[in-house]
Amino acid sequence: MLEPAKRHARELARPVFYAEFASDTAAVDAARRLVERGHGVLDAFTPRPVAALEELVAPERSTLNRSVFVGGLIGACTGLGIEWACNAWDYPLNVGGRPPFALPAYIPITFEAMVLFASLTAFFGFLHRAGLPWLAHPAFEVPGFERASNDRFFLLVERAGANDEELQALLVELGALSVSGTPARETPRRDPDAVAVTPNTEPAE
Amino acid sequence: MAGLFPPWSDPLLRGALLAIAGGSIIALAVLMLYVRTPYNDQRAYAVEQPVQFDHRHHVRDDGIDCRYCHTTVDRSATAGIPATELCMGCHAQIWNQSEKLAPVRASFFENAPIRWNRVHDLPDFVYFNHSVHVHAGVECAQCHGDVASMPLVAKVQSFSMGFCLDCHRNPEARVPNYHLRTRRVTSTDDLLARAGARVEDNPLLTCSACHR
Amino acid sequence: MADQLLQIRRRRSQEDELTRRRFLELVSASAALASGCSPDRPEKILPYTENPRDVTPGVSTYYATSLLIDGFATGLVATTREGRPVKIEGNPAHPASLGATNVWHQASVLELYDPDRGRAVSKRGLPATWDALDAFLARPVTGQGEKLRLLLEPTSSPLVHALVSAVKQRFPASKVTFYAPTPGQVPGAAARALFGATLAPRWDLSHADVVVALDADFLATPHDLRPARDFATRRRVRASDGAMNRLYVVEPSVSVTGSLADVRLARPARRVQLLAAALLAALDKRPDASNGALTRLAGALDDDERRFVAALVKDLASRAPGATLVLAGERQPAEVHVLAYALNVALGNLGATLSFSEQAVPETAGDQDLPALAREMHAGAVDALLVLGGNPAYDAPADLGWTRALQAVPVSLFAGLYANETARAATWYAPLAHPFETWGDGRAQDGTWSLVQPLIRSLHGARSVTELLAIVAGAPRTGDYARLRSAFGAPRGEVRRLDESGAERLEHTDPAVESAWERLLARGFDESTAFPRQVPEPRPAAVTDALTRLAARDAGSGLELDFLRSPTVHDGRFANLSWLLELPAPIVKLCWDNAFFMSPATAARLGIPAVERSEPHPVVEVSHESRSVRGPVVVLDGHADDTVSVWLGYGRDGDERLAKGVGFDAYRLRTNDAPSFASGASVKLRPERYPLAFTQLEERQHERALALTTTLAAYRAHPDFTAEHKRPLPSILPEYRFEGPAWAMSIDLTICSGCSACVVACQAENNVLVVGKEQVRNGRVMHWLRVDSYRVGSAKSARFVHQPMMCQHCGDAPCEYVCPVNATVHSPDGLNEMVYNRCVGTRFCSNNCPYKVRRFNWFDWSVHERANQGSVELQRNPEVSVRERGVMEKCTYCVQRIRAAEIRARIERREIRAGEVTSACAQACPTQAIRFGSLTHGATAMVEWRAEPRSYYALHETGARPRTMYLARVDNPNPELT
Amino acid sequence: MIETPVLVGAPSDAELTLALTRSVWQPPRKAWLALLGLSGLFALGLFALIAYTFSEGVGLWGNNIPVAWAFAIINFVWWIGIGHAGTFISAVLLLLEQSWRTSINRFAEAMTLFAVVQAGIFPLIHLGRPWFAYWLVPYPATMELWPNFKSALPWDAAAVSTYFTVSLLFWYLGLIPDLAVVRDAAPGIWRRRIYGVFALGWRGSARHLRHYRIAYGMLAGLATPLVLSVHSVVSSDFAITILPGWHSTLFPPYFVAGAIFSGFAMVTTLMVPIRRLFGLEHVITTRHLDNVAKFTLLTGLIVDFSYLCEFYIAWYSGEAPEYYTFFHAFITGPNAGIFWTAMVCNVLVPQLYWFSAVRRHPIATLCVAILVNVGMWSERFFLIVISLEREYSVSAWRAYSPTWVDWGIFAGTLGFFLFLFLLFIKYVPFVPVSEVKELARELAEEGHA
Repeated sequence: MLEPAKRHARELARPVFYAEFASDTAAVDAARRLVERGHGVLDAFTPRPVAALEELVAPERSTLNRSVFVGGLIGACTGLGIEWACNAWDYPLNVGGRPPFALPAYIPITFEAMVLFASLTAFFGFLHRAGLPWLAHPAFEVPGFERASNDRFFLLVERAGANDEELQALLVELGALSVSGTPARETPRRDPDAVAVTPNTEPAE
Repeated sequence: MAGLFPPWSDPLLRGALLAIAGGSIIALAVLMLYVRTPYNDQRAYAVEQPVQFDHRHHVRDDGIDCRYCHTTVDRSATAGIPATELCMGCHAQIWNQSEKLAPVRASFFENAPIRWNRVHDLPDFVYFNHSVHVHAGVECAQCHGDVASMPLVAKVQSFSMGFCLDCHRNPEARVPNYHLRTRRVTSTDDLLARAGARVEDNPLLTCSACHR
Repeated sequence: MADQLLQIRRRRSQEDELTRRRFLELVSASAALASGCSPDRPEKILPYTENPRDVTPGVSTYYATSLLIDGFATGLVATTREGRPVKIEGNPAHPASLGATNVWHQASVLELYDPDRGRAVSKRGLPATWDALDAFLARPVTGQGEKLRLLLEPTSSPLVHALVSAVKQRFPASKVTFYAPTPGQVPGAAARALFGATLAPRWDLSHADVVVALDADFLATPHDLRPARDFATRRRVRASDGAMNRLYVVEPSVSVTGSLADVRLARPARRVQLLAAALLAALDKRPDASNGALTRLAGALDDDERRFVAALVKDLASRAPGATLVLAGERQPAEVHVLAYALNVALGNLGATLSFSEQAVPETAGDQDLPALAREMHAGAVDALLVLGGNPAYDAPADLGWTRALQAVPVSLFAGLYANETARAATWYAPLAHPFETWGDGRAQDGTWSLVQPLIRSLHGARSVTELLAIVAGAPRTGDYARLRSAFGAPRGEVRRLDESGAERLEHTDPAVESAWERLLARGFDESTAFPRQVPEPRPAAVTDALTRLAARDAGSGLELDFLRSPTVHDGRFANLSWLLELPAPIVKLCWDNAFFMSPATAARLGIPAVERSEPHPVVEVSHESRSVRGPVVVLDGHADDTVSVWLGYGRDGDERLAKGVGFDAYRLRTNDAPSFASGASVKLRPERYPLAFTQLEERQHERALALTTTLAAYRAHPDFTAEHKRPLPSILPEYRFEGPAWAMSIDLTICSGCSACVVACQAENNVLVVGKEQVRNGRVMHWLRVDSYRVGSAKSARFVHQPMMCQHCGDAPCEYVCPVNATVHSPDGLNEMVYNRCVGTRFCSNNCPYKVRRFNWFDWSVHERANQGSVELQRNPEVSVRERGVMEKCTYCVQRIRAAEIRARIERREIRAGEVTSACAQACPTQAIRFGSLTHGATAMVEWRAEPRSYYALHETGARPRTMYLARVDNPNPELT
Repeated sequence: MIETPVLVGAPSDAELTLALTRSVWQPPRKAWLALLGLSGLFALGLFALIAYTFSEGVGLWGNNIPVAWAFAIINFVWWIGIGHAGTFISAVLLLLEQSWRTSINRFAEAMTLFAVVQAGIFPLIHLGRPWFAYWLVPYPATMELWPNFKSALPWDAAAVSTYFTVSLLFWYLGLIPDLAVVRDAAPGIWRRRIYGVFALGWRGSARHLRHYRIAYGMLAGLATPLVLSVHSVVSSDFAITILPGWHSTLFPPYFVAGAIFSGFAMVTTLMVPIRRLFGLEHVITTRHLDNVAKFTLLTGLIVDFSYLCEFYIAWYSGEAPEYYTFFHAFITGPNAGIFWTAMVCNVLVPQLYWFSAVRRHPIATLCVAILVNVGMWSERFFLIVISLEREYSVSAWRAYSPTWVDWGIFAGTLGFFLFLFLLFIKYVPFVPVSEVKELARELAEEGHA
């Protein structure tokens, strides 16, 4: 429970390249060409959402909205259940001549419980699916990665392990400002022979 | 930049969040459980008294009935603690030299009451009436436990509202042939026969039965 | 100098006490917090060492006793718990009470526990011992007592009169004076003049179809219970065709009787004699022998009065003889009473609704009156003055210079409940025992001999008046019980002998006497001792003599100043009782202060600005014969013009902490020759303003269905005028099926006089605390029951309808469904229960209650308000919890009485009987306007009243389905005068 | 008429990052520190007065019988009302894809949170016995007693706590990407670690964004009905009663409109000074002022229409108590001056917003906004207090006047709100960086296309 979920282990296991691009259009073209070449573009790290990259990287629809609906349903039932149990089942009192189970009076709290449970499901559902909080993710060790939230666009390209140099050259050719790869992290310790390519200077334009 | 966070920061953060969330829930649960334990409502906690009055000796060995000392249990709200003269009724003759009974003699001759410590103490806003319970057929032991075998009197029941409601909700279950004993020629007669959980079916559950 | 010392020491001890107690509270509170939830010290149980004979812990014991106010005894039944009296009720069998009590009887139990009562004998301000006082009393003067004077309060107690005559035997030359500021009985001189003997009138209001009250507030005097009950039986109109009496009232101010009047004429008190004369002129056919005095008096009427007299005469004449009654108030001079008696004779009432009997409080008992005594004291003819009870230094007429006179007396003793103003001027002060701590006796107004039985040993070791008199008379120190017992036994042939030690030993010659005595103690009074009714022969000459005297006397002109007994603190003796100080006075709803009352016209003429009741009121300086008093002004619609009325009994300056500084002292304006009303007063507006505390700020009903009124004619025309106020309302709520008793209340507004005895009874029964003037002004008064007085009719003919308003215990209660924690729910037997220990104090229930009958503990009143602290806590009713701060409270239909009856019934395996349970207010009501009971008890009045056509629910449109039902007020105005 | 753009100039991502997050790590400005100190003082005053009320009792306030509710409930309704505009802007306008909302939605949402904090204080301190407030929660007690869910107060408790939770989640979710920006761009290792922890390791991954967009949209979707329900529940505190002046079915929509009306006014009250203080005129342009003003006017007109309805219903009902409350108590009764203040500030003043010159002028909108909030506070005052003063039972009529403790606590909450808001403005990027970048990119494409 304390470690990020096991299913992210698969992501950690694969050897990858982090390719840094200056603009979103460059990143999108590179990603398309890579996919055409059959290379796996696993993920993209961008300062602002880029619709095209999202289509490329994660086409399948998210199941979050379904779980939120279920959460809301559970909330509504819990809310109404509590009200019924307290006022109509355990100690039914005559309050103002109103019947112990007064549905119209129980609607507001049922609605509030539905919204509360749905919202909690949405928020924690997202965190769960995104595997957050994950502070010590390997991506942060990539030099220059802090610009991913500023103005640089990163692509996560899968390395087949055999023709790494050729892939690296292709990335540079597609406009990558820097390519740095981290071998599969079998063990949590740092990999000494991470290949570091010296980042070049400011972008051309 | 070398990673902002060392590898152990994730388990630390998740552990901290878990501790906060889980801890608060557990704390609440512990509090609610503690309230129901004898430590909170002084059950099974023998109360020291100024005079070592031993119920075992008086009730079990000598066979004195409860109402000999607690005289007003059948006609007043309080059961009544005996006046010193009642003790002196016997202890003027027997055990009249005993050191243990010095406070009783002192109280009788100086006309100063013996300062007993209350064991069964309901909150002041609860108006419990002994006489109606005794007449309804509730045994002394059901609430006070087997006092006959207690060296020093201690609370056996929690005397929480829940304890009272258990019996008031279903008097038939606690008091054998309750309805025969309280058979009345009144219109609420059949009411008590099928006393349910709803207040309008069971006048024993209404608040002003005990709170005024 | 000494008494200032005493004052300072006493005041400093009080202040220390407060700060010490506050400090202890904080220490204990913090200690409890610090110790967390360790089992706190176990509570102690202190049983008896020997069981007292008739005390069962947890069960009330009832004693029959009686209380003397203005000298007249009213039979009471006192509830005591574990030996301490907690509640006073009326004695249903006693002729003067018939089960009812008034505000002073209910508050007397608080007076018993008043922490400010005198506790120790003191001489010239320094503590002294009872033995030193006994030594002085045994020999107050040498010789035959030429220089010995006694001053007592008028009393009907045969024991006191016996002891006074014993003192007179020992000191033949001494003189006794009886004085009370407001005598409370009709002057005997009138009967003496007309019939030759000092007789007291005996009214039978239950047979009077027309009652004419000439400045007579017979519904609100300390012994009003019997007249109120009789008047009400005749007033209640049963079915729509039933008969009903008609009340004419002439009065200066707005009184309780005036508010019930069908025809009301507001006139200065001095004009009453003119009206009486005019009535006599019209009704008495015999030739006028007063050479024109009658015509001169009768001619001085203005046209309103002339129309009033004409209509009244026609009404009186149309009635059968013996079916009417004309009353003159005790404030009127003797001559007016002669005229009143003459009128009754002319109307044939003598022997029917009016008869006479011996005076229970003998006026002629005293040797001299107060002015004569004062003259002797000024002249230095008095060496020793014994003042037993009363408070002459405060309430003696201002022109007697009583305090200076008292200082001229070398040695004087004052014995009283409180170390009041007279105590400060006297040499000796001796604390008197409260009536509930002494044996004694008294006579009701009809002469019934009633016993005063002690309910508790004297709290401060004080003594009774009879014990002090016994010492002065040199009688054997056998104690009041023995004296009473021997007074009872002597006529029955018992022989009493003193044994060697001086104690009296009874020789019971007849065990029957002992059992008769026991029965008397159980009943509290002896019916056979009532005075026989006499029908004396009137002497016409007296009438003409009275007329000539009245015509000769100058009726006085200019502004009239009326001194009225306060409806709450009486003549000042009850001024230290927090319940009475905070009791909203009938009609005016003013508490904690008195004020000058005047009519809007008079106020405008004197240039006094009209203000809302919530704003500070203008202050005036009223002067009369070189004396002047400052006080706030309250303008009252319906008050007589050219008249300023004021309540006596305020502005006290004794040691009573609550009474000090409350209101202003009107006695300073009162002279001996005009004790009731004086003319020629002058009023000057002062610049400053004075805040007054009213509990009701708005007098009109603004077309809301609260207190419905109608006239007898309209009621007969269409009886079901209240049908829309009780029709079944459509409701989506299911009908709750209740079984068993269904508690409810019916209140007849026709016979509710607004006297507020119910309010004090409720306060005594349910531990309702007092909040103080500041909080009353903030709208935080705590009475569970308020008597709303709404003004009906035009400004000119202002009449008031009184509506006792308490929790209505609604079936579909608006307060219940809004409470977030279920602190107020409905019981199967129809009660809206208020569970104090569950309430968190959101106050939503009070907002949603259309009747606004819920009260909130804004502070912890027992700590916040000084009047709730000290030994008054002994008065608390153990059956009712004292509410904590932040908790809502309201009328519970005296649920503790209902549950006690239910427990008794359940033990005895029977249903609760009809009439077994009554609420404190219904029990106290003098006119039995409030009836309480269960809807299942069909035969009770409470249920029968609800079937009457004029019954209705207040604010029925809100759909709350209240359980209290009101009966609309029916007036019986004279058709000619409307 | 040229439409003032939502974003002036076409700043690059880097410029935007720097512009929008610079304020977080720059040393605090003197003006900010002074304001923080002052509002902190007021907040301390608030807590002191609350402790004083707890120790002595609610009697310290001006409440009496019949006016058992006064300042505490007025302030509660006023504060929760102000909160609703924040959610309205960030949730409802998100669903309506109003691009102009981007730059002001975060601080509006923050305003909601802090307003709800102030509102949440009052239901607790106005209790007679606040130490038993937990009885409103259905917990298994040894007394086996439960709260009464037919009353509006447990609804309030549920609604306000749910509203606070949902707003917090919605606000925090939107904030995570920007915290990541600060984590990466801010100087100082410890500052970055703190922001890093709160950013939960966000790295702008496209995979996460897919879930993120749905979560954010879902929360917005839930917050919208929640806004309507919370203030309807708050209005039900009065609507479920039988009091003339309270028990009309119009209350829920009337209160929601009033809430959003006073909420937008508070947004303007905060937006204008921030814009000037932090020099963000190019991000929060006059177009925002204009749109907020338009919404204020719209909701203002709804409120005015509600007044009309209330008076018409009172007249039409023909019931004496109803008629008296509306046509006598409100207009001429005690405290009637406050009714007229409300009428002027809620009916007349917003009409100024018909003129675009006024809508675009910052100082003008600020003044109108402040007056609107004064008007809405007065409206809650006359609705609650004057209705209670002149109610069914005539003999219980009594005027109400607040005590210094009442005013002290109200001023205290204003101070405490400002204190929290200032902390937020300083230590959290109050304009959503990623959304502004996205907006800048869209505008750039429109410009070129």
